[in-house]
Amino acid sequence: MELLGIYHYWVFAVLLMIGFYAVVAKVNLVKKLIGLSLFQSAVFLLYITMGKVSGGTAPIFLKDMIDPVFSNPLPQVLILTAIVVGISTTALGLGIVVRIKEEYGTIEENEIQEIDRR
Amino acid sequence: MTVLFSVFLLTLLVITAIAAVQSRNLFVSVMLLGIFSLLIAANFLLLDAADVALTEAAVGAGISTVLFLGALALTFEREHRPTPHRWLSLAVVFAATLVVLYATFDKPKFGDPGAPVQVHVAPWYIEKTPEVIDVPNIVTAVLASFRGYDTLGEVFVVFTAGIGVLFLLSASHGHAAQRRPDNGDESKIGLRNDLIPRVVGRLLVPFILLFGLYVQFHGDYGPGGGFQAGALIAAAVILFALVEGEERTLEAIPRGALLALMVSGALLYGLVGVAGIFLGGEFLNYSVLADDPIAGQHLGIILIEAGVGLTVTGVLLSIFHAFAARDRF
Amino acid sequence: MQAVLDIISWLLLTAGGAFVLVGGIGALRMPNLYTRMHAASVTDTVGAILVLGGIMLQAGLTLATIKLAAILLFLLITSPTASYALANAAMIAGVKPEAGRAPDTEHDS
Amino acid sequence: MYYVVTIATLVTMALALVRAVLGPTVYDRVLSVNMFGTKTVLLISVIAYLAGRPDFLDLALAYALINFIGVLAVLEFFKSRSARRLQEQSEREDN
Repeated sequence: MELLGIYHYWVFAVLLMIGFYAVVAKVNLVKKLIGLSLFQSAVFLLYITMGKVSGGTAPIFLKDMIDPVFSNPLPQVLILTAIVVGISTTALGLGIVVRIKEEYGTIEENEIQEIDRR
Repeated sequence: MTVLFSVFLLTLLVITAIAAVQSRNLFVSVMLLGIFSLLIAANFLLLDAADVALTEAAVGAGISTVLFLGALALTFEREHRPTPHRWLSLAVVFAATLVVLYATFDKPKFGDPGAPVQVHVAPWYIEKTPEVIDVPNIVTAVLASFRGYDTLGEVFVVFTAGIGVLFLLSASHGHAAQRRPDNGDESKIGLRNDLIPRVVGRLLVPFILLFGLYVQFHGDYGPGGGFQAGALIAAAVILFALVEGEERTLEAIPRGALLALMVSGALLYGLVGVAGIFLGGEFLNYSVLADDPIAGQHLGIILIEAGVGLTVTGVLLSIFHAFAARDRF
Repeated sequence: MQAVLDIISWLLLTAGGAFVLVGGIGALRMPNLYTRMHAASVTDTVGAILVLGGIMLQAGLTLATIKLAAILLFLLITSPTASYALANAAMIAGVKPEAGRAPDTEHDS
Repeated sequence: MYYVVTIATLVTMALALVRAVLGPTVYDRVLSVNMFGTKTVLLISVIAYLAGRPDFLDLALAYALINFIGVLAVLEFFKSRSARRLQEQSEREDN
């Protein structure tokens, strides 16, 4: 049971590093952004995992609840806003990529560097 | 048993992520990202985060796919080159993974009610919400009232990102790209002339809008709120744009109206805060907005959520139109 | 009465689960795109009807039942439309419905 | 009894994921994304009752309404792309 619980954290670690790999190793800029959103999601997962209380339920009062145990609402608030902020910033990144493509004709990092060196 | 389901979903999540990064075809990555979003939303639900799952549903199921596809339509569909220094990067990443995995052993036990996160401020929020704010959804109470400053900041970040995209993509086209002229061939074959999806899409739009409004105003009582509603309403308009075409969407909601939505949402949020000051309270203290502090809180939360919803709708739609106007996809 | 309802709902849920599973196996094992699509889309609809129907019987006459009915309605509208649009797009792109193996012309291009 | 459906749905999701990873054509992948969406709706409805929280059904409703958009966007994209290719071909032949 304890190991099953820690599995959540392991998945967080692995997802984080998959995203990290895409950001550092891939040369394609769109792929980097995909990696960045995986990285973001890993962090979201960590926060929500930490907020879980065993035997708890979603922090919304229903009429017929007696002495409910709630999971932590605070991480949920932070992540809820972060998801929408995440998509807006990803869109900003995509906008930059589109402009780069229009100016350089490529979205591969090393090709852009070659063009810059000329 | 639920933990086992969760473990299964998490394993699928890792497989999806690896496949998304490993594929050289960017479409495949984007589609796998869609599956990733579905899986992580189910996981959030299993971890008791209904509001977060709803947000992920509203954003991940439609809007993020559409934005990535829009960007792909304007750039390339494939990675041109294999990853350079692949083994070096893998080694570095592997070492970093080991470090993070080592760190997880010091984390508090999963679901432990005595963990530092659970005993700091959360019990206070849970205890005080029925007394001070009296809305059933504690997440909404914390989001809109207790931590209104945070949310104000987030709304302005979203606003700024929207402005940034508009600046980037409404710049005059570089020499490399020219807007493809509308030609008969393309419009004949697109979704706009495919009767069944078109009819069904048009049928669904009002229901999604209605559901968006329900999520907006039911946010105090169940999962929902301005962020989710904004994303849902934006998704409805994007669906309309897919089946009816860009021009008709812009006729219905012109760009100026979208800008007005963006600005008025952020302004509404700020003004509610300032109104608190003028009525003798602090910035973003809603208790003074009405004679009864609890009624004031309710009024404040509804106004704030409306502001959030307006801004999010405006920003997401402006971003969508900015990408779509670059080139039809 | 409650026991009868429970048994019916149990049967519906199990049948729904079976259909869903069969659809999944079909989508994985069938030889080409159109057969896979057939397996997935038909069982999608039946599975959704059975599972949501089973839950509805459990829920009784509450707001939840209306929500479930709405979910079912929208699934019944959107899921076949998506399948139709998908098949149509594949046809236009030139994936031919042949018996046997799928043509290997359009690998992810 | 909800467990039977949940497990069946989860296994189906795994199968659909395998199909999405294997391909071979993009349409197979779109098909599995679509399947995944429907399965998620069912899974969420069942989990809502498993957890005794009928208010979670809002989420399933959101997915039932919105899933469609992703699939349509992808298909629209492919259609206009193949149209563009046809047109480029015919232009090349004209020249």
